[in-house]
Amino acid sequence: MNGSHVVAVVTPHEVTPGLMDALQVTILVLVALGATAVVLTRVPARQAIVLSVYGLLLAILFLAFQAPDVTLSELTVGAVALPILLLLALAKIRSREK
Amino acid sequence: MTPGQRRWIFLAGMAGLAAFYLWGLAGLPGFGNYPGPYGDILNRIAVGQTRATGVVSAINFEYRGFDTVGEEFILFVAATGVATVLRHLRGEREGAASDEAVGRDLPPTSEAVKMVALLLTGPAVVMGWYLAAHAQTSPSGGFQGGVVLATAFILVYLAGQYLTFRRVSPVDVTDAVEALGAGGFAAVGIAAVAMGLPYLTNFLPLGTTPGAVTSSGTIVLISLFVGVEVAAAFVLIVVELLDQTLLLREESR
Amino acid sequence: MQIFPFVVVVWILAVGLYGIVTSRHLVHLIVCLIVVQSSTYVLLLAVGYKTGAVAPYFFDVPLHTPAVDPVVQALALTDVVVEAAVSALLLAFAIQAHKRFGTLDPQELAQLKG
Amino acid sequence: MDQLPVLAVVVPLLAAAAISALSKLLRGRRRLLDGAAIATSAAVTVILLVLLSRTAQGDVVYWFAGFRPSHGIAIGIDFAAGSLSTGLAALAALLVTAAMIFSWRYFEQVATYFHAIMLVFLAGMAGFCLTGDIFDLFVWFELMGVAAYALTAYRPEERGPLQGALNFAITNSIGAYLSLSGIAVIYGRTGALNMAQIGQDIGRHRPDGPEGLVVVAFLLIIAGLLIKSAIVPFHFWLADAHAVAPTPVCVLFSGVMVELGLYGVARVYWSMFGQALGHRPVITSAFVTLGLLTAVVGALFCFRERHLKRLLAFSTISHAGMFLTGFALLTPLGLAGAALYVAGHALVKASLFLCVGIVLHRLGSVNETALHGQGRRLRVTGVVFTLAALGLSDLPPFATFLGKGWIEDSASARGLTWVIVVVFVGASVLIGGAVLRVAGGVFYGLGDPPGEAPEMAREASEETSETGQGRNRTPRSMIVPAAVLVVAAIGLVFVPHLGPAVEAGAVRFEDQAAYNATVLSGVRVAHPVAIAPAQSTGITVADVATGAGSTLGGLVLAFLALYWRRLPGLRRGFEPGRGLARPIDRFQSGVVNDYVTWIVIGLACLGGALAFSIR
Repeated sequence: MNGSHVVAVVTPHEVTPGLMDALQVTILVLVALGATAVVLTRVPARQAIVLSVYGLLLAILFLAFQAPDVTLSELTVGAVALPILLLLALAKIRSREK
Repeated sequence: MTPGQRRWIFLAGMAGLAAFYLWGLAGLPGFGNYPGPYGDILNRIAVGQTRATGVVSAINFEYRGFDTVGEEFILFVAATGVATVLRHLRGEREGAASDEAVGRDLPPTSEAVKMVALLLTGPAVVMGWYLAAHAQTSPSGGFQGGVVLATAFILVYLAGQYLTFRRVSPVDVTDAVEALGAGGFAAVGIAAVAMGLPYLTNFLPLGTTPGAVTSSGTIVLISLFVGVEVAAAFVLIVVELLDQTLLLREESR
Repeated sequence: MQIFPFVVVVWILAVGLYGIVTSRHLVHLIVCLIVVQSSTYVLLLAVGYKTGAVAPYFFDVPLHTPAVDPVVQALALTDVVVEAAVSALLLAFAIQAHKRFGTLDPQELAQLKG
Repeated sequence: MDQLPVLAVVVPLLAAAAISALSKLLRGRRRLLDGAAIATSAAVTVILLVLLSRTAQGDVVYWFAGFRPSHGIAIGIDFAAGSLSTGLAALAALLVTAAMIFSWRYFEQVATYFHAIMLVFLAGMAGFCLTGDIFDLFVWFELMGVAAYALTAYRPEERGPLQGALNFAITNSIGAYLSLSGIAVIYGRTGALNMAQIGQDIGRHRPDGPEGLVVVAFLLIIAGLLIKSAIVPFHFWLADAHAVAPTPVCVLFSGVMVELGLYGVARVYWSMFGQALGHRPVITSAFVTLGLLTAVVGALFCFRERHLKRLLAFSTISHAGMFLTGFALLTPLGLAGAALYVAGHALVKASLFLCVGIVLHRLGSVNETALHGQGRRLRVTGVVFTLAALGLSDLPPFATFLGKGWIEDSASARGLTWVIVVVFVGASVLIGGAVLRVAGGVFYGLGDPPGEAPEMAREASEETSETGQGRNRTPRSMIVPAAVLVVAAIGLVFVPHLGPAVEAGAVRFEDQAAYNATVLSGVRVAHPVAIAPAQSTGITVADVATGAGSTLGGLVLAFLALYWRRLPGLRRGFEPGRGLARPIDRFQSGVVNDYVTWIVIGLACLGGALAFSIR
């Protein structure tokens, strides 16, 4: 899993500029929709899952912005660690509600 | 304000703020036209100066290393804050007998989950360490490595090996390790001061081959310290969040 | 394409703030705060992007290949750590508030204050 | 090579890590670690004072890892320690030391974490003051913030409301993200993060005025700082946070943290945006308006309050407005006055909070009504509190009167003398009236207990002691710091050459060209150019008169408040300040959603005003 392979996948030498543009626009639209979905999901436990998907979308966007480093940390933090923390916190809260 | 009033007042204000913000953003050179010079200069000189092929890591751990010192302590202080808030909570709860039944009905972890989690532990440790040790070459570094390393510990928990978990990460030791990770980074910087150099100067030999594992002097060292700090901080936070459940599960066995 | 990413940035900020203002649950509110912060990552990476440039890694591409700005990426990394730290701390506060008052609705909490 | 700037930040960080690592090992010897923490903070104070003595000839610039700028382009992070920034950092270190000495006996079962977090907080404040890099500023700002959130919620025996900490953390985090957005915007335009370099880049002459982008970046960056400095309408979190935070922590929140936010505004303006925005009159009018509004609102709420910690918090808001006014005049004397006022205010306000801490320690309450006459036993505390209260109402020779006097003198340069003098004196009379009323009522049992606002009584009675109940005497470690701080507030005025030195520091702070040359080319500019003609820093009759007048007004007001019901010929049912109860409930609702709404509204209005008048 050497990160530089990840880079190679999207180096512009292999992707034509027009395709890159279209890719970025698509992901940007998805990210905007994802953010809206996260906010509008009012049930916290479900929201944690939507947040995880949003983190994934952001990670893809950052890859398209040529930022593999940030992609990796967004994946580990935004898509995995934060949703886990949220679910743990919710579990703790719910255990008390019973 | 009632929620309804608040919503409309907010929407009016936000419309103004958004227009104002966009007016400013329209003055940027436009997407895809980063004007430089900061990033371009670093892209040009970083590899030669630091022997690191990953410029982002070179910035995080060298050119703007002092930001990272602050960032590590943000994590340190947040983990400490979580620990104080939640430990205090636990102290209060110990007296409350009525709460004790809470964790009993937690479903036991299924065997399959235990199996998968255990199988993943090894790779997670290896990968976390790898990421932390390769800051200078690839898109990785102490931060990402630390989080992955922390997940290894969490996997142990998922496997239901609570006693192992206790042994692997007694909270007291995690505290100390976290402090050492954050302090170690700051201390690497101080070592330069002791030699009469500016703080955080890269005083170790850089090696000759850009991108080799032992290249880039203090970058690797700092990255490892960051990895330790981040892993410990995350484990600490998760343990504090889990602890109540864990104690109860242990009792119900 | 010149301004579109920045429109998305403003949208994410506005949506996140809307969520905070209308939130009736502290955990939901904290997640909206995460959304607000995510607008800063997108902004940072968008201002440092160069069309047709590679990622700032010179492991397998020759030096002097045009690369995107590495500085904003370093800043975004710092930002991600800050996000994780602040969210964890806020969640701990929320748990404690719930323990004390049995509710996570900001309005009910304020009423309890008196 | 001068290593002092970096030591001021790294020493407390290392000490915090060491204390945290050793805390389990030395569990039985808690005092050892407490002592080490106090020693560290005292050492940082000394380091910063030595550094301060070296800044008279220009900023001490420090480049991390030795990456000096070449051809005016910075590739590393710098610290640029000027007189005002170092002085403020030294003040922060002094207050941290005092607060930690105070808490020696204050917390019964304090874990060492308290000291570790306090030291990190100190490091964050020092880094924030000294840095010359805008993103680094954000990092220390966040560190300061996170440490402050953790300290607010730190309260072993707390039973009171916790949402003060949540409101504080949420509003300030939003502010920090707005600041970061502003930093990204200006970076996208200039490709630089060093403040001097950015200032030079955007400051190049443009015939049609500054770009919209510059105005937007300026407002976004200062948004977080204005929220931190509790300027109306971004101030709501402050009183809530003060009501929850342990008293020694309140000392730091009121004494320096709020002021650091304003320092940040001044720093960002004078090293980045000043030239580009061209020091237009609209800047002065916009920020003077905000400042005076804040001064009035804070003072009114302060007078109405019965909860002692919230009362002092509202007085801080009012003072923050006055400091902002001093900065907004854009004159050397105005800034110098604000700086001296900050120092004097920090000393007396810290002393007041420490006295309230003693009251809470001994009497177990912070409710003015419940405490009426209860403080008679605390004779020394009563004297210190009264002295500090007089200092807060700007009685000469406390440093506060001189700082305020300079701002008022300087207002003539902008033709605002009357407005500013009237508002300043009015605010000081209200604040002085409130604290002197407390002094007379609580410590000397004068007059009648103030009328009870029921909702406040409930809240204040929930406030239980942070320490064990029923103490019979005040420990010396509590009263000595309070007394020393009050004496220091008087002593400050008698420091030789104080006026010229502070004004010289302000002139240097406001000379953007000299700052650029010092940071980017390493040139020491011996004679910085004043932005406006320097004015006299002597003590004028007017300074003494307004200061003494404020105190006199405060005394009269306090007397009226205490003896209101015994005065003949007045409407019995009427209580002064009762009319404020509804607006307080309406605005200070404690609902974080409201606070965020106000932030958005405030920013939209400020943005609109700047956009339409500058472009």
